[in-house]
Amino acid sequence: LSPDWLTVTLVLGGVLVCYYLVPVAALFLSVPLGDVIVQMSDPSVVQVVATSLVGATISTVVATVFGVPLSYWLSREQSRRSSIIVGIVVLPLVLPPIVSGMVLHMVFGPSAPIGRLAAAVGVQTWRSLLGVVLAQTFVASPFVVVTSLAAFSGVDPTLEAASRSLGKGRLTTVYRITLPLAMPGIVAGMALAFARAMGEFGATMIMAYHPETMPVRIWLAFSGRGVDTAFPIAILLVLVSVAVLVVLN
Amino acid sequence: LSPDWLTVTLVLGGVLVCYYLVPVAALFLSVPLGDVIVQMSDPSVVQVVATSLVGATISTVVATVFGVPLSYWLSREQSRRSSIIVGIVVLPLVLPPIVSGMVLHMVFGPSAPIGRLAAAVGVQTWRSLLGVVLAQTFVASPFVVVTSLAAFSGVDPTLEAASRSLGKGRLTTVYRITLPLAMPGIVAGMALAFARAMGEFGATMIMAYHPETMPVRIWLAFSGRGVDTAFPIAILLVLVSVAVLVVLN
Amino acid sequence: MLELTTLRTSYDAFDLGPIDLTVENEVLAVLGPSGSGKTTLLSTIAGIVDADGGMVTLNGTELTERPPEDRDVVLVFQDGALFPHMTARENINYAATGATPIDALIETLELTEVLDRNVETLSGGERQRVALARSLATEPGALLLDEPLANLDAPIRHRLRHELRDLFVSLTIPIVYVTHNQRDAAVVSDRIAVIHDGDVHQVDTPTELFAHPETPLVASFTGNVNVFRARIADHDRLEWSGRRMCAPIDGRDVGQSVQFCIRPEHVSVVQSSTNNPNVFAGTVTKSVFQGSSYNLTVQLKHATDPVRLTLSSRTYDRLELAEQEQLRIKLNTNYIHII
Amino acid sequence: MLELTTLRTSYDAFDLGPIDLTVENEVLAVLGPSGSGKTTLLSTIAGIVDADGGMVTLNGTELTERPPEDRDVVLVFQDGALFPHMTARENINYAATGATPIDALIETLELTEVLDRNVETLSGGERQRVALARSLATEPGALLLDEPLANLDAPIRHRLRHELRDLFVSLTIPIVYVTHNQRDAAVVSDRIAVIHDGDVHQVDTPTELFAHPETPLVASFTGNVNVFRARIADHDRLEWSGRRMCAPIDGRDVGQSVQFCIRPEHVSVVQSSTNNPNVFAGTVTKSVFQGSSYNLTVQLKHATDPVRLTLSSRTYDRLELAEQEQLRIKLNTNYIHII
Repeated sequence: LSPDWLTVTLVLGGVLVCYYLVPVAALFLSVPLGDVIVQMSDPSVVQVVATSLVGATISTVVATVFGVPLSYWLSREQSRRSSIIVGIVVLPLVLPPIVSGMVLHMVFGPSAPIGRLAAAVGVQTWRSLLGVVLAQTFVASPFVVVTSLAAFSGVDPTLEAASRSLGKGRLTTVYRITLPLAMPGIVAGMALAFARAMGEFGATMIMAYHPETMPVRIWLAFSGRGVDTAFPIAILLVLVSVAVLVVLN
Repeated sequence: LSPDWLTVTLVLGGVLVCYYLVPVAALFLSVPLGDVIVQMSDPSVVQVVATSLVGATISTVVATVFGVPLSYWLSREQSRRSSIIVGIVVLPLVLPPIVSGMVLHMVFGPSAPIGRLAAAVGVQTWRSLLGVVLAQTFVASPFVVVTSLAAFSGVDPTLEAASRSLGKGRLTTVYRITLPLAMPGIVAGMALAFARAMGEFGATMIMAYHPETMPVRIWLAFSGRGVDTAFPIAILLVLVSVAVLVVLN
Repeated sequence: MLELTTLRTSYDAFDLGPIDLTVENEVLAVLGPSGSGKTTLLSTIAGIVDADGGMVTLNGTELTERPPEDRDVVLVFQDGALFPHMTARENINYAATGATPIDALIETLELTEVLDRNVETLSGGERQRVALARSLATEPGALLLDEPLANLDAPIRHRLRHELRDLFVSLTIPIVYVTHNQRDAAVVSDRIAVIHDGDVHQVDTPTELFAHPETPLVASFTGNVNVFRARIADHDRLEWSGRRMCAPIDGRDVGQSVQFCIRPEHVSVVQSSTNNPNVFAGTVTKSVFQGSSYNLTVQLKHATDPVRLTLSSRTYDRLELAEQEQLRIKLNTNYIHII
Repeated sequence: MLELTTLRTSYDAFDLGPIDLTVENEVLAVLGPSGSGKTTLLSTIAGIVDADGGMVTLNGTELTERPPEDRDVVLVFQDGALFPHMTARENINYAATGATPIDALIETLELTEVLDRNVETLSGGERQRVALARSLATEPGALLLDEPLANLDAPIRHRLRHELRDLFVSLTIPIVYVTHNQRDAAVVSDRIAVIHDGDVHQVDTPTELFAHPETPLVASFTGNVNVFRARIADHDRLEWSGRRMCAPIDGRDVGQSVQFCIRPEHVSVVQSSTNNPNVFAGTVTKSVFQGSSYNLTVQLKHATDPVRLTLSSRTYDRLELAEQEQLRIKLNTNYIHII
């Protein structure tokens, strides 16, 4: 790097970093913290936060239970079949959330086969907490699979071979060697999935406009109703995101 | 893996994979392809697609120009300062898009300082193509930085040292050794950013409800106006996402 | 007793075998260059790589279809494969069956000091000793070692080589020790199997193998660099580039084309001019100091290929040799080996 | 001429130097165990690691503050550091200044066959030769090599070692060759610098260094494993565990405590019983075949520390030695070295 090149780099990069940082800082500087805390006790805000937290927690647990075994299998199976499955797992990550909501609506919506079937036995898969969970799981669970897959792949297969050569079966080996070594990655994946579920907006708008989650409430605030309630919710979401960043490091 | 464990794993994983795949397949099976092509010639659809493509292209170019030099610098600078900057870069990735839109609105909106300043010189930073680009860049550009950073970090610094020891300056070394080796990663980051920009919904809803982008149009279709136009747009978005997946492998 | 019967496998487009080997309660070194299939062989015996055919049996029990954990065979990996989230002690306890006196093992391998250290902080030699203790804690029926000394510095390598030999002698189980280092193989083993491109070329005691290689390949890989073409002249003589010399013909057919070899350290320099048919005149074309000895390349008058010889610095100093110097060398009949 | 003057640096919490070294148009081998600072030294000379103090000059030009590309010094990295997106030819052309006859270089290094191959497909030896050709294509003012033979198999290593020596002699520039292998150092270099923990312990010609180490550390690292404590008895004798023997005292003070060493290959076995003060009786406690020689450990009657000796298999066979056998050994006065 000649000095000029370094300068150009740092100026360009600096603009980008400011573009990320300034708006977020503006959020925290715009309202006195006291006001935000007062607004947080608004019962409708509490209800919205509760819906988001419960939904995101369920989604994360479902993603972990279904996803971690899959990612272990994917990490140890090196075949064309497994790389197709990885492609399918990554698909929801690159799919726009609004499209995710739309395709889910075509399966679980009021006029869709599964949606009608579920409604017939008294379970409503749209405009319900279940709808929220369905949307959040679709969008967030791939984070658990992809991050755990990377974590499992980072565990040297030689260590598993060594454990088995020492007389330990595959289950013991996975529990005592592979899982402990992959755990930081799995936790990171869960944190990412939780944050993604908390922030889910596009798919939720289509699948479950009600009960309101935090992002939906922010949108409603901006489209006219109770702008002030958007601030504590936005700050809460930023804090969850920052907490995830901290977990990731 | 005892056989039972493998079975449980494959059943759990299979459920998850089906949950990703079936809704997407449903989209393609629900409408005859002929109808979709007819709807695509609808001038309002063409307008929406054009807005999305132009916006996403500009955002990707901006992200590359500003982001790639930054990520090279980050990959070679190992300090507390650089790890804080990496944290700032990752922030928009974990921030819910609706919150991103909200914080951008606080800086570039009609009642915000920069928004008013720009409006005074005749540039509208909200409800405009510029607003779309601002939203998409905020949300999508970190993909370029993070992926390029990984790509640059994957280039052995020994190769750069070798090039310089062979008498080549830093600029020559970067252009002939580092960039060619990091190129696949940089292209992957650009593809991810483009796809993310195309699918951007939450931040765009707040910053630039008009001119309509493809995700906004899907939402409008679902909230009542012209449901049919949602299908070609959704299919187009899925195809863009799949194309990105192919580039990534 | 560990027996391999026509064992075959293919791994990463590399074909191993068929291999037949019997390992008694002894140390068998498997010696070969990198890429010769040594590690694949161990992995197949341990069950980490599946065999494509043939059989592995340990003390009469067939292991071929069993998973690694049911084979009673422990593989010590090249870098030790210690579990990084455990201390040295935890690594050893993980493997312990309960029946073994771990303490004695820890003492023998001088691990008392490092037991509670994170394994990432151990030196290369310490890692290898922990890996060995961990493996022996399972009281295995057979022990497989993959280049345990490969990444160690020369002085540690030298010490550990001798310690390993003593330890191996105290165990009475079949031990297979893979290495690409001929000195490691010679010091550590009772017998050596030379492997190349997935095939076993020769199995013999170290002294036999180094003195009497059966093929030019084994000769070159055991440092037997002087290999020449010759013809059987009569019942006790070899014709080499027109000169006849005494050699152990062992009843081969007269007129047959053969190759013979002699190790560089078995070629001696003679000072007096004699009529001995095994003494040849030549010129030193190159003389290289190697630390503890000198390597001489000698161009003989009668032959085209040069002869390499090694002299101790004591002998070298006494003879006052230098490049371009004339000299006479003797190929002692006892050390000539016909392939 | 490459000159290092009180050169100091710290890298990864490791302190190197201060180091003073002068390299004429010769090959200087830097010999030391891993972690001794060898690679850091090369990186500092090449400008890849910044010096904390001191100076590097090449033919009178100070380089210390210059970036690596302006030093006219080329570093050949341990694994070659070939550019993976280029063929062998492209790697060499990348470095070529235009002035050099690349073709001759390619021929000397026998690279014609591999020129258009992807460098990822080359063998270890081929990679090293491409890296060397690439470095020489810049017509450097000095050449630095970091363990170029470290990852090669023994036979290739042996060949390349001699080829390198020939190549180096044909270049008339300062060459610094880093290695942890004493044999590589002895074969390749004109002088050897022994480095340990970031400090230079001794710089000498190979023969001097191996015969006359200045410190016990240099002695042990050059395979001089017999180091004993003794006392100067008179002007030509050493008192060692109560016995007096002849030694090159070189005017040291009588009564002074010293250490003396003798290389294992310089200890000889004598058969007749004589009154020579340098002949000692003892018992063979261990005898190990090492491929081309035997290592004997002998417990002397009068001393506590055992003496190690190396015998060629020829001598060993003739003497018919075995473990627990009684024998007499002689420490030849000429080979005793007092530290």
